[in-house]
Amino acid sequence: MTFWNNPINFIGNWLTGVLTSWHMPAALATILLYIVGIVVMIIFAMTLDIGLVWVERKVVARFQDRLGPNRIGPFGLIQPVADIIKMVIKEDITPAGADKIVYNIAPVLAATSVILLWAILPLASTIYGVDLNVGLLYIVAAGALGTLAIIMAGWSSNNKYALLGAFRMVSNMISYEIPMVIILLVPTILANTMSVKGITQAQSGMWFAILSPLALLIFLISAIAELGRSPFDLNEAESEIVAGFHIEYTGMKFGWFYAGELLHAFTFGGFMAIFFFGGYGGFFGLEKLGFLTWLNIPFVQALVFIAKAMFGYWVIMWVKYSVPRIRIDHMLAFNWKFLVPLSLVVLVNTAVLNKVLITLPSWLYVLGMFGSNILIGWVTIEILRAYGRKQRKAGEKPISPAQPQEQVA
Amino acid sequence: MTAEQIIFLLTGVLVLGSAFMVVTVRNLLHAALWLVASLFGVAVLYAILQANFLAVVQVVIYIGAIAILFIFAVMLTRRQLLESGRQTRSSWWIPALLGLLILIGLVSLILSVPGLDRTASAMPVGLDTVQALGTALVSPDAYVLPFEVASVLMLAALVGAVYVASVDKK
Amino acid sequence: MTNWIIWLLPLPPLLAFFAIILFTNKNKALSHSIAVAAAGLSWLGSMIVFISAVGTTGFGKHVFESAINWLPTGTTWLQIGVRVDPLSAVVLFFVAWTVLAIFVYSIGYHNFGQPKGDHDLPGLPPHGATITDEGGHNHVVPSIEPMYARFFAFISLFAFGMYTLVVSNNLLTLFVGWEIMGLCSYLLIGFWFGKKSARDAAIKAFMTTRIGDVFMLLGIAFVYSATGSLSYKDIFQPQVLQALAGTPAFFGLSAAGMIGLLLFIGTVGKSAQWPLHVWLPDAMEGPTPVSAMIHAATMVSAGVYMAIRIYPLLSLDVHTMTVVAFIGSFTALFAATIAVAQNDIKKVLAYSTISQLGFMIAALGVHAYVAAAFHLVTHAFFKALLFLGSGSVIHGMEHGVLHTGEHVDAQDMFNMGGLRKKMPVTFWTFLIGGLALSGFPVLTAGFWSKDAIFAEAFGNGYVLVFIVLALAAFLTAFYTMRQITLTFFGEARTQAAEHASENKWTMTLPLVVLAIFAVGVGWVGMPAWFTGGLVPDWFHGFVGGTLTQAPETTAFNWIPVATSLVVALGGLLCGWLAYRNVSVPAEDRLQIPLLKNKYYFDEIYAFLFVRPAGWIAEKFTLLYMDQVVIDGFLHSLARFSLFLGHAFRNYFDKPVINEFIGDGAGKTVKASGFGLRKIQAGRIQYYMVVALVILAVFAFLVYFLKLGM
Amino acid sequence: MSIPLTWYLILAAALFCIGLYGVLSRKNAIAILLGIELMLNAVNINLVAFWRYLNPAQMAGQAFAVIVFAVAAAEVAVGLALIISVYRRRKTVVADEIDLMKW
Repeated sequence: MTFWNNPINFIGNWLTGVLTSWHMPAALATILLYIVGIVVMIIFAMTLDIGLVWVERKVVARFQDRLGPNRIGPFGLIQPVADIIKMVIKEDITPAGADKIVYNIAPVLAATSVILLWAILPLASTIYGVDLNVGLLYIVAAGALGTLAIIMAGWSSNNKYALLGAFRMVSNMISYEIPMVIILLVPTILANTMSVKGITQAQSGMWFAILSPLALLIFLISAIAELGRSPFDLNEAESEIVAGFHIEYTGMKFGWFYAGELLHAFTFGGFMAIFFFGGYGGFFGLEKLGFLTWLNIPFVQALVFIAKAMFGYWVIMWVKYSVPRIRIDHMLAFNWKFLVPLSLVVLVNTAVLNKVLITLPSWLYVLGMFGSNILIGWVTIEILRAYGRKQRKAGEKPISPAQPQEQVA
Repeated sequence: MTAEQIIFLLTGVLVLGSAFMVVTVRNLLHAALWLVASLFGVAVLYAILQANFLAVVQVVIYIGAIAILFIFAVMLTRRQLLESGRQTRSSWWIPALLGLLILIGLVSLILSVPGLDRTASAMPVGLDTVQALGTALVSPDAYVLPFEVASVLMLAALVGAVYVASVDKK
Repeated sequence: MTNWIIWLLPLPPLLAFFAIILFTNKNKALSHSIAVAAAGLSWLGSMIVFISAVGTTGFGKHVFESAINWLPTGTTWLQIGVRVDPLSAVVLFFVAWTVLAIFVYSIGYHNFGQPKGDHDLPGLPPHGATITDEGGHNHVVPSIEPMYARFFAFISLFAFGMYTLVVSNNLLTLFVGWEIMGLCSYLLIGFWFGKKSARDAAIKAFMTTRIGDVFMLLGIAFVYSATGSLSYKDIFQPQVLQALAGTPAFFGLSAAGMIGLLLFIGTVGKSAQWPLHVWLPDAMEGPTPVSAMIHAATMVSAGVYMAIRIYPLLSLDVHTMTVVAFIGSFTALFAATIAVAQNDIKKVLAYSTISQLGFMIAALGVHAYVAAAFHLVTHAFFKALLFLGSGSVIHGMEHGVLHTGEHVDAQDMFNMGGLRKKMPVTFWTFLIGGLALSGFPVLTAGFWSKDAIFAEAFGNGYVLVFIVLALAAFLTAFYTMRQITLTFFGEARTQAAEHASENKWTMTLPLVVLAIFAVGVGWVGMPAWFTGGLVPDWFHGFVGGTLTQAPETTAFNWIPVATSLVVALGGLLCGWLAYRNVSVPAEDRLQIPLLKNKYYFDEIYAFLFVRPAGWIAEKFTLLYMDQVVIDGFLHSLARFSLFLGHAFRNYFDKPVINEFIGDGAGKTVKASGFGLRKIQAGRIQYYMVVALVILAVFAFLVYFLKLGM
Repeated sequence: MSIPLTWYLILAAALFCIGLYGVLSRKNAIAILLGIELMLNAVNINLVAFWRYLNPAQMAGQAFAVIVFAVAAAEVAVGLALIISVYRRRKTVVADEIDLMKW
């Protein structure tokens, strides 16, 4: 076992050795090392987060035909540090009538709920926090904590806009959690496990994005809704309720929300990479070839993973800066009347075909899976088209639930 | 005292302390949040018991759904939230006494049964609890019937809740 | 393979019945297509079965038979199945042909392709329709039957019954087919239910045959209780027959004789033998294809078929055989005398049918097994031909009636005359049928079958039967010639007859086909003395194989041959001479009231059975039994009940139930409710405290005090 | 696995009694439901603990815990719907004041 093959265990063993040589009880040493590991992971995530601020600002600038930060440091790379300094030195306001404790816990909880996700995020085959056998549910559970954080913030601010924003956010998140949970079962069925790492490994042959493109699409939509990003950003809709649940937050407390959101988006990009693009692995078996074995080095894998996650993050940003906000009733109708049934269809399709086609040669299996998804997608679009035609005929403004989906696609 | 025992005790204090706060604090929203803390502690207990699935589901259902529902309900009825008045009945000592009596009875019962102070044996090697639970829930010679009944109950509750809470259009 | 076909034989007509009744009854063309196609399918199957039966050597020993378990009877099963042996093969042959011919004929008879009638109503014969041609002239032409599809449904069901009966291997399914045909005959005789006479005839036919059927069912039950089986194979085993013959039953008859007699009564009803013959002439109220179907080809044949079928049983008891021979020969003569005096063309044929069936029964009674079967086959063909021919005549006459507007009875022979020229095909075919019926020597089938009966009767020593049958045969030839002369020769006696016309091919084609058989079928049974052994008597060898011991051929004797020649030719000649110049009924010297009125049998039955039954119903049952005895009993019962009711009410219900239990319970509940309502505080937590306290107390008692352990 | 089963049982019993106290002493109907949730969780702790300590290969305890989850969710959904419905009509969520059917 060398550092290059298994860095985490290498360091862990080394530190355990050091601590026990200091006559520290083994149990205490274990706990201490857990804490150290958690801290290291948080620091890594947060550092990445700082980078994300820069990425976000740069990308949005390009989308809006601007240059973005370019004054501080090369390409404006130091800009995030300046941002942090600005936030920290701003006045920290707690509004009158606010529920102080809850008000202060909320931003921490919001950021925590995101960082919790990193515990199961495998950066490489040997670099990961924990390989839970219920990893997928864990993601949902962490999302639940995020919901709680937002409702706490909204409630404790003692502000009508904040409360409205919180209500919207919660209805949004709880609704879109359902298609997300359903669609997460598709990788589960395909990989036969709920472990995140297991799903990654199961895609060494073929990405699930190819086996089930519709699942990818639904996951992307519900992830964006879960993040509360545009076009599902009505929880903080600046033009109506100013800033929604974090209207009263200033300084670094706002910063936590902001950082949490960015990191959350990136993390979901990472999960998209894991569930559908093979995560740190997934080179269609090429890594087994002699001259490509360097792809299996953990640090290379981590770089690959971050690249894939960044792609997912970029897609989410792309959507955010291209699509306008939609009305809340449209959003809920789209979820309940379209996304949930569609995801159920996709799930049933996957479950049945996976059993039926598993005996076939693998190229037929892949073709069958992909073809069935395309077929379902085509039928769905035809149904939506017919529905839209009917709406237009009825002389009303077409309330097509397909709009956001088509734009996303 | 092993690390595990320490963690258990800390979690136990969290669970019981939060539970106590749930039943005593005046602000109902705080009570709901304390409930979240208590139930989170229970999830940790499940994790210690190596019931990973239940631990995660506990968080998803109780914190992600039930607690949120409570907070919603509290917010929707807050005009009547008697934050200033008494939240407990005047004769609160009767339930307290009753609870204490029952606690004493239960504890003495638990302590009097032999063999309950056992410690757990190691988990059987190769047992995937999630898979085993899933199989048990849908296999006909195990719990598929209760499972299906529970799902029908959920459906009935869904429809019933929507119907009861919906506003009359009249 | 053949067994499969036999199983499937009855099915097409049944399917056709349901298809027409349920789905296609609005579409006339489709309905008759389905019916004819079904009949054709069954015909095809029957032919295949028949040919493979003929091709099997020693077919009598190697019959086609298969059976399935059907009804569990304790530890054993009642089996039903199909069986085609030589007897049923020949029956199947003529049934298939005649049924198909009648189906096709019906299309024409019911005026398919003609316009709808002006005033036609369902349940009445069509009255004709008025059409206007290019020149502006109005013509009255025949109109299509209003219940066209229904007719085909009924005859399909009828065909199903007949096929079922023929291919059965047991008495039960035979009886089922029998009864299905009974129902269909009721429906078809009463097809024009708008006519009172048709309604009455239908009821009469149904009730009369019912008498026979009840006895037959008794016979079947007797067979089952005596042998434990209903299939021919089991019943006709020699040891079973021996046992039956040895078992005494009632009235000095053996069990075999008793069963035979009971079953034979069924035949008497179905085949219209005296004294149950009265329904058949009235049944002429139905459409003519029905008459042909019921009275020639199938239903009445079914009775004789059954009698032939049970011949092994019948022949065991000499008394039964005497009864059979007596009824057969008596009916033959008796019906022939009536037929002489009838003016209705179909009535003549009806009585002729009764008479000919009597021939067969009589033949059976004199142990002429093969001759009976032979006459059954030949008769089926030529009588079907005659009926269809008479229908053709009537149809042609109706055409004339419609054309001229003259109000004459289209069925009365005295209104006809000279139709020879107008309807040549009908004439020639009818002539062939008539000659066959009379037994015109050598050429026709009727000669050979009748000659076989005479020969057997004489040869077996039944001289009396022989003489009676000879007389009947003479009369047969006489009235046949009378009919032909009145109908076809001479000059037209009415305008309608003047304008009668030949019918469409759908009606004439079946006539031609049947005419060929009426001549040709006899040749398969030519006796050895005629052919000099050049051609073996195929029919005798084939059908005779049905019996365990094949019957011997009777030795040649000049007397019966000469007799049959004399009666046939003499009867024909007398008929021609007597009716050559007759043109009105008054000139007919044989219009004797006794014969004209059928020996007053209807009146006798009305006096003996119908009116007494009515009297008993009205006077005795209604006035005395019902109103006095039964009502009286019921009234006293009611009074007693009333008394009991009062007693209960006053001495039990009011004081005990109402006061004590009813009101008392109410009061108690009310009082306890008042007392207990303090507990129902409407506060859930209060409830819970109470529940918990009680639970705690019980837990304490159970656990610490070890109660209940 | 050094924790005795007794610890879990006593913890569950204590949680149950606290929940019971909450159910019996609170006036607000929502608070009563909160107490019920605590009691249900106490039951679940027992189920899972017995599963782990008696026979982990036999999934009865976990299966029942899952069903308790379902029942709890259903109960909260219907209960809160009822409370909100009552609140809409009677403007109260105090359990003792919901006494329309009382004598």
